Amino acid sequence: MLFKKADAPYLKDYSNVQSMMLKVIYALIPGSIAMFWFFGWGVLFNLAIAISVCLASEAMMLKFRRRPVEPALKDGSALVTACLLALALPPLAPWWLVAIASLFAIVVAKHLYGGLGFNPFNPAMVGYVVVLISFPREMTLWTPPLGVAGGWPSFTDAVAIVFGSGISTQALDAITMATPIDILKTHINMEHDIEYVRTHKVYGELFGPVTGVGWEWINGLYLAGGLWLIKQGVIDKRIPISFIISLVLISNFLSVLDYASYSSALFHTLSGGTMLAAFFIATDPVTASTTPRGRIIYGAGIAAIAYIIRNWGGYPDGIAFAVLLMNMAAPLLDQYTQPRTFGKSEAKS
Amino acid sequence: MTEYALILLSTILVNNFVLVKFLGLCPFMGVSRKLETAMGMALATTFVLTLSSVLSYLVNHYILAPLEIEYMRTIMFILVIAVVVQFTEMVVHKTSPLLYNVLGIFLPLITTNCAVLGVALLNVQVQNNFIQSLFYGFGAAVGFSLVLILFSAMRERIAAADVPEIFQGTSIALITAGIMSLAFMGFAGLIKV
Amino acid sequence: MPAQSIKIAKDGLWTNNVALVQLLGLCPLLAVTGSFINGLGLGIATLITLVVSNSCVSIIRHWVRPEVRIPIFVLIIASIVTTIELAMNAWFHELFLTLGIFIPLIVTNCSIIARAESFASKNSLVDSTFDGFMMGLGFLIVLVILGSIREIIGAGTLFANAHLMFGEQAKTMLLSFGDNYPGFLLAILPPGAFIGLGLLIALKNHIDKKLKQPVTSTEATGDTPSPAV
Amino acid sequence: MNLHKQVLTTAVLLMIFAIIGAGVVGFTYENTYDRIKRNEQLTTLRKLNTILSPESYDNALLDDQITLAKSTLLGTTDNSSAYLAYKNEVPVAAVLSPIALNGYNGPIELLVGINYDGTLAGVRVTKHRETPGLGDVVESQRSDWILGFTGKSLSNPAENKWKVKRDGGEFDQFTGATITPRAVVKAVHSALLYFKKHRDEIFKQKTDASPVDKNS
Amino acid sequence: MLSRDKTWVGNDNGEHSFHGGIKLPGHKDLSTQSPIADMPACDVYTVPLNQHIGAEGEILVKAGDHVLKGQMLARPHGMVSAAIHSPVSGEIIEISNHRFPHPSGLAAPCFVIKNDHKDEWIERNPVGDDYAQLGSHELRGLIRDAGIVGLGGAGFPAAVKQTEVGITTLIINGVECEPYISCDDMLMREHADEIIAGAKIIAQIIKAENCVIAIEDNKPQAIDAVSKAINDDDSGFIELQVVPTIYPSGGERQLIKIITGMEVPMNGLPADIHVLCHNVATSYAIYNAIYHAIPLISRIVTITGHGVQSPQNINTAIGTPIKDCIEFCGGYRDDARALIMGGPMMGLTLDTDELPVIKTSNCLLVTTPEDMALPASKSHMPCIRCGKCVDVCPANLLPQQLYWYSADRDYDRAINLNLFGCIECGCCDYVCPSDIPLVQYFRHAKSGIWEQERERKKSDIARQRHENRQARQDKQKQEREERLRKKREALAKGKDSHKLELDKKKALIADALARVKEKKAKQPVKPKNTENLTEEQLEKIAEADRRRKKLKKERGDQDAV
Amino acid sequence: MWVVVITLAIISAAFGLLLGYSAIRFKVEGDPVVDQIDALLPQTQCGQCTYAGCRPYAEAIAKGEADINQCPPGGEAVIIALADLLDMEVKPLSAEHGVEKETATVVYIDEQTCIGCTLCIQACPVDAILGAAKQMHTVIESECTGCNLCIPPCPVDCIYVKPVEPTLQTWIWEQPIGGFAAPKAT
Ligand SMILES: Cc1cc2nc3c(=O)[nH]c(=O)nc-3n(C[C@H](O)[C@H](O)[C@H](O)COP(=O)(O)O)c2cc1C
Ligand SMILES: Cc1cc2nc3c(=O)[nH]c(=O)nc-3n(C[C@H](O)[C@H](O)[C@H](O)COP(=O)(O)O)c2cc1C
Ligand SMILES: Cc1cc2nc3c(=O)[nH]c(=O)nc-3n(C[C@H](O)[C@H](O)[C@H](O)COP(=O)(O)O)c2cc1C
Ligand SMILES: Cc1cc2nc3c(=O)[nH]c(=O)nc-3n(C[C@H](O)[C@H](O)[C@H](O)CO)c2cc1C
Ligand code: SF4
Ligand code: SF4
Ligand code: SF4
Ligand code: SF4
Ligand code: FES
Repeated sequence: MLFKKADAPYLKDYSNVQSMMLKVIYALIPGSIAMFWFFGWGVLFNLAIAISVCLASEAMMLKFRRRPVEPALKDGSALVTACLLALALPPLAPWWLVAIASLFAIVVAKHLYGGLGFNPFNPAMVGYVVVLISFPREMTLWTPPLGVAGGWPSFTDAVAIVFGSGISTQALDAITMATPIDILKTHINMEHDIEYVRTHKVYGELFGPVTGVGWEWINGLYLAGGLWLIKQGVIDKRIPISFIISLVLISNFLSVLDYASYSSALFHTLSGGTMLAAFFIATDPVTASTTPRGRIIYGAGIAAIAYIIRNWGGYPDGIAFAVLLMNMAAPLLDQYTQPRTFGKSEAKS
Repeated sequence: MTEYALILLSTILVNNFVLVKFLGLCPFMGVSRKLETAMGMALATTFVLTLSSVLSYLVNHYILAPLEIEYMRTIMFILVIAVVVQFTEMVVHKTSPLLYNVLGIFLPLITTNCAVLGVALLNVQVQNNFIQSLFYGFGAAVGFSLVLILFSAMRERIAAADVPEIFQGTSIALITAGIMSLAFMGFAGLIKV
Repeated sequence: MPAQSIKIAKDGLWTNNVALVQLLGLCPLLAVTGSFINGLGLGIATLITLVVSNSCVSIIRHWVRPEVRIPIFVLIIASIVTTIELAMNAWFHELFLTLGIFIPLIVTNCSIIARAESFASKNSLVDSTFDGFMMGLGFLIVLVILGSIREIIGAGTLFANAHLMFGEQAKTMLLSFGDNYPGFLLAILPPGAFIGLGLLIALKNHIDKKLKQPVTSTEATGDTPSPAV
Repeated sequence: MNLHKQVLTTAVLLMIFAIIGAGVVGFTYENTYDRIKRNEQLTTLRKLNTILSPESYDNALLDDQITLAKSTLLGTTDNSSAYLAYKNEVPVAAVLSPIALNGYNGPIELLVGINYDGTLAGVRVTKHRETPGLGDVVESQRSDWILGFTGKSLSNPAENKWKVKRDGGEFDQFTGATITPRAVVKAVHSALLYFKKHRDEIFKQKTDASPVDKNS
Repeated sequence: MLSRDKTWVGNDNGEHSFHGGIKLPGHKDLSTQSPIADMPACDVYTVPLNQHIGAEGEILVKAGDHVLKGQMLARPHGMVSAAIHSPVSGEIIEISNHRFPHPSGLAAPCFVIKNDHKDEWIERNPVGDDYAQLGSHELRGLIRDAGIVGLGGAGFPAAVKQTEVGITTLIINGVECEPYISCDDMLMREHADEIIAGAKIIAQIIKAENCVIAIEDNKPQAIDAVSKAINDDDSGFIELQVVPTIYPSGGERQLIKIITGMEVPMNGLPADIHVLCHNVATSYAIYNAIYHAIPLISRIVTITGHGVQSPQNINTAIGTPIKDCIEFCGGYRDDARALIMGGPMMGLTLDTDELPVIKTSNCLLVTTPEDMALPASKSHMPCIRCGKCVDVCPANLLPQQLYWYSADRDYDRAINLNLFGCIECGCCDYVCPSDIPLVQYFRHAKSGIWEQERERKKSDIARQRHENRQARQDKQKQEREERLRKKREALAKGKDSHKLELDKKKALIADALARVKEKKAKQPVKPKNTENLTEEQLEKIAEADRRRKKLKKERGDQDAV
Repeated sequence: MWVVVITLAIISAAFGLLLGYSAIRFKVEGDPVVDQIDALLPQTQCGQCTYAGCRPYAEAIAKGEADINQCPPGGEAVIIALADLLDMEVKPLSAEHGVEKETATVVYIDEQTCIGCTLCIQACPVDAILGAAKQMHTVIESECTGCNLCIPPCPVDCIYVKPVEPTLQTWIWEQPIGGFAAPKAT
């Protein structure tokens, strides 16, 4: 008989942080395969670079902070950050850009705040935004998806673009293209309507029946992964649901008002990073609001801001900014959306 | 109507005084440790900022311009602001100790908030009329209050975080402000004027 | 006397540095430090203002009444700044253009009125003037360091536009770090300013910590706890 | 009585400092006034001289400033100003200030110098909000792209080549940023059209050119 | 009051009428295979004086006294307090500090009684069915004198809860939601009639209009027994309500919500909404007190877990060593790891089994790794703010926020987040993926807040005393000055006597000092109360001594100069 | 130039009158901050802060003459509370004023040695010692703040320090470790 001492309760359920993070990775797999299918080798390069830099910098920071390295590396949070960052970056981004974004994500956004659990801002999105504002040119290096304008570059070309600098502007111009959301916005700001873009001889090819070629697949698969995560109890359903519903409501309202210059709700939900954001990024538990009502507002807020920036702002897809802006609001939301405690009258203290 | 809405949108988000225009940073850093105090500061600043925006318009329009002594702008504005602030403080202190408890200690600090002089000078620079000045000042104040309150809520959370020792305190607060300003860059280009 | 001066100097340059410790005067500090030369220009302007305002306030310290103390200080500072502004516009016009709105805003640079209030209004003329100089110098150094760092990282150059201050021959001072440097824009944009200053402060904390470590350990061994009397 | 005295001292105190402050500032102002005026003019002139070489004209450019009414070709919604250059009283060139409306982040303000014969003397961007690092390559400090306009005219290149390469024209675009150059090219082209249409009017205005209020 | 029609159906969707809660594996079969066994008498019993919430009782006996079974050893002292009785006849060996099952592990006064194995009862006068003739006040007095405290866990004196303040509903709590524990289950199976009788007594005391016995749906035999007893009972105002198995539906507040749909105010008591809740064992104990005049000297304890050879429920006297109880159940198995008093969710690990069973010991759980893995190390991962804890918290709190501020000792904020609404059920802890001992943080924060409160009170008193003293001194000073002035005046006339007196005084003091020194030299002063000090504390005292010496030397030097 | 001087003179004179008048009209006395500060201090009255007691120290803080980190009995908790009240940065206890006690202490008087000189009574700031002249003295433990001021005056050295033992009522649950792996700098 040992007479071990411990603190009640002694029963624990099976969940742990590591398995949550791993499940997030599993759920990302179908969507990322689709991305690879449509956008080519660059996606894999991004993943490889981001993962290695993220893990290395995580280990380095833990060492500097004199914290145990192994358990923290094993928890898988840096891996999730790396994957999400890599999937958000354009497939032909040069290697150093991916590395800088990863470094910022892990070193500044995560570890300066104390590592897992303490960071107020979504690390992956901080990394993304830092390179977006610093290197806007490189951030537009999206390849046309499979089946459009010659599709994605060959392996050797991709290596040349990502790892070397030896490619001319002309050649680069030939194999890169903006994303559909971006193109639509810029043209609508030039007072062209959606129809014009969709039938345009250069850009028209990029569009499928609903949204950009390939994007509906990618988003659909992320959606599937996300639903699985909800089922597994890894993410809370409130954020994605309020995010998607708000986005649909806003975009539907405007597109009904002015069909010619506002895309349909379906376009918005299946374009760009919508589903990735809804299920994987906005749901980052550490940086989101944690109260039930707070989460609903949080999701809706991201949708609204993302939509505004997508349509009228200066940057292509507003999701990263929207996430960071709502991260900013999360502590305040938590403070003011405290649920009514059992036995307390509704009046706020 | 849209004009005023745009002024508000622009001053609150797109050209946020604190995060984009770099005005009013000292109180932003100095009184954001606690949410309650930040709210007091926000309230006080909103009052003074709006008032001084309007007053500076009047001073500029009815004293400086007719006498052609625009180069005295800074001196006149700051004098008016200092006096208004001092006066408000005294009145509040006497008449409403409760309000003074909330606002009092911040009022003197506001004289040296460059957002206040900044808004007065910018008003003249962009040639706002009276109503525009009012909105401009108010919008700037709301923008200031918004980020101040958000920032202080974040700082309260970060205060309990396991921040590496050398980054504790103002250092991590500045970095947080940096990331906030990064996020606010997302609003850039919303208003194409 | 020298002890007092040393303390003032140490305070201004390090222990109580306006920018790194008191966190005052942040607006110009962050807004104009996109390059070395901007930082230097504003630093000098602030330094001059601080010295002059501190001495003026010290001179008149016995005459002001509490209810008009702030308006009078502000008036003095504003006059000085406007004078400097006019002078700068006349003799360093281009620099004046780049520093823009921040010259008149020196008036509300909180560090100046803070120094007037907390030091100059309580100390002798000599001390106050020296304090103004040291505080200003501390501020200037931070401005210059931050400006240089941001310029190097953000644009890959150093001393760009030096001619604005030092005349045409200064164009040769320009250092450039590789023509292909893509420019890390973050550093010259607003977020970079905040983060840069945050890192500088962390660096200062680090140095302080390093400096303190051996000191405290000797203290601990050398000093017995004082009796509880 | 004592109270009255206290109030009065306060007032007098503040007044004394105000007088001293105002005196110093007023004095400085009066002694720097001329220098500052000259500085400001020099600044404008220097900018114009990057477009028109100082040898090519002999009039006081700043004095020959005229006001143009708003025009869609110039992209202006209000009066804009233009400077006229003469050599030996013969018109040499005009510098217009058109606005390119379709910039990525808003209007781009330009200075376009056009020789009397309709060729471009030079183009500069004076104000824009394009994305740093992307659209801002149109600034002369950032790249030479804008210098490429010098010498071009309505017929050189041909009308249908006044476009960026991506649209089948002759002007380079930048990778990832086609909007900005497209807007600039379009604005310069329109300015040439405007000049062609209004050239004679412009140069006629010289005589009744009204001095322009600096502050407006 | 009672929402009878709202018979609340729990289903697998986790739908239930209070927020949160978790489903736990029951493990109750382990100890329900055999009927309740009687624990044989042992030789020595240790009965702690303080086994309940409230003040310690007033001791009535002294060491060496002979006591009878059921004799009162301590009587309630003050409003909230409980009597203690001797579980056996025998001799009080000592009344001294001993450890007993308490989270602090501190020792507290206990009666140590040597059993004379005669089993001599003190004289008893059972009331029996005549209780119906007694008034509430008398009945409460009987219950109070029987030392009955709540047996559901908290040990709050039952009589205090039963004050008549317009209570309309009595709830008898047979839910027993914690895994492993089965004492209430077995009690209901075997003594349903007595429980009903007890409930009727309570109902009479508080003049209740309704009485509900609540049982979780995982105890079919208990349900059968109780419903049979209810049918047999002719009063007809007692009803049975089966509630779904969800932890912690047995918590008073949660159960009241389930049954009545009302919420007990956070800072209030069930009485505020006209409800009283008692555990079935409390009801049984009250029955015994009224019908048989048996005070609370024994209780049913579940001995269970895979770490004990033959798990079962035993009826054992208060004060029985736990070790003996375990031995009675066949002793430990080899892979036993921990001994828990109470259930796996709210129980307390004991670091020895040489402690007595007390009134609130409902269960002794001996775990093996098969039952549960106690954390290997004390460290845990940081909170990732996943919000799982929010979803399960039956008090609808934000455990993650409470944790954040409790860990940072930002007590004001924790209080604002209603830290004191936490019932320490452990649901949040159970689901937390980072394995944070949340409840422990909350307990620490709560006791820290109380500590702060005590300190504040203490400092207020100190301030008051200091101010009083100063006022007094000021007054004295004035008086002294007055006197001095007078004296001076007198002195001016003729001075001598005063000085003489002073010299005399000095001499006296010197004398005393010399005497003391002499004494000291002979036998160094032995400081008292310095046993049991830790090294550190000793070191501190020694340091203070040193300091004092040094100081004195300095002073001496000064004097010499 | 004269325009400027005159305008400014007029305006500032007007402002001066306004402020001068309101300074009298809206005069306020008293400072509630001192009470608030005093309420946070431990009231040990030990004087380690170099002031004559807690209240004088509170007054000094309110005036900005004393720093908030000079009270060793209050230790970190008081510093944090003061920083919170005054919106200042938390700083470590100033070493020159002493160190924070790890456990609370009180004193007791060795009854055999005490000669009843009353010197300790005079030293105790909170009247925690009972006894009359020439009789044995006792410390009322519940009132003793542990300031140790009574120790030096005792001529026969019979006052000793002892730690306050926790009881079932005053005992505190242990704080778990982990998560916040490095305890926050004090
Ligand atoms: C952050 C960001 C900023 C941009 N800024 C500009 C800009 O200032 N000017 C511009 O022409 N295009 C800018 N673009 C690019 C446009 O969105 C669009 O991709 C491009 O102009 C279309 O050009 P393409 O036809 O070469 O694909 C920006 C893109 C991003 C992602
Ligand atoms: C400090 C304290 C005071 C209480 N005071 C009363 C009271 O005055 N009246 C009452 O009926 N119950 C009182 N109770 C009893 C509670 O309502 C509750 O029944 C008891 O704590 C057992 O509940 P538990 O096991 O769920 O914790 C009190 C309990 C505590 C802990
Ligand atoms: C989380 C929690 C679970 C509880 N579970 C039970 C239970 O299953 N059965 C029970 O009788 N009391 C349980 N209690 C105690 C009750 O809240 C309450 O104190 C008791 O029923 C009052 O009866 P008593 O005064 O007779 O002890 C629980 C308390 C808490 C806080
Ligand atoms: C559901 C889920 C979503 C996550 N989303 C993100 C994310 O968007 N960005 C990121 O950097 N890390 C994400 N993480 C990983 C981890 O929570 C994150 O790195 C923390 O913010 C680090 O403290 C996610 C983890 C989970 C479980
Ligand atoms: S369950 Fe644990 S990790 Fe999740 S929010 Fe709650 S305390 Fe944090
Ligand atoms: S222990 Fe407290 S906080 Fe945790 S679930 Fe239970 S009531 Fe909620
Ligand atoms: S040190 Fe603290 S306890 Fe002692 S007198 Fe000063 S304030 Fe009071
Ligand atoms: S008895 Fe001694 S230690 Fe206790 S309060 Fe009085 S003087 Fe201080
Ligand atoms: S410099 Fe202090 S507020 Fe701007």
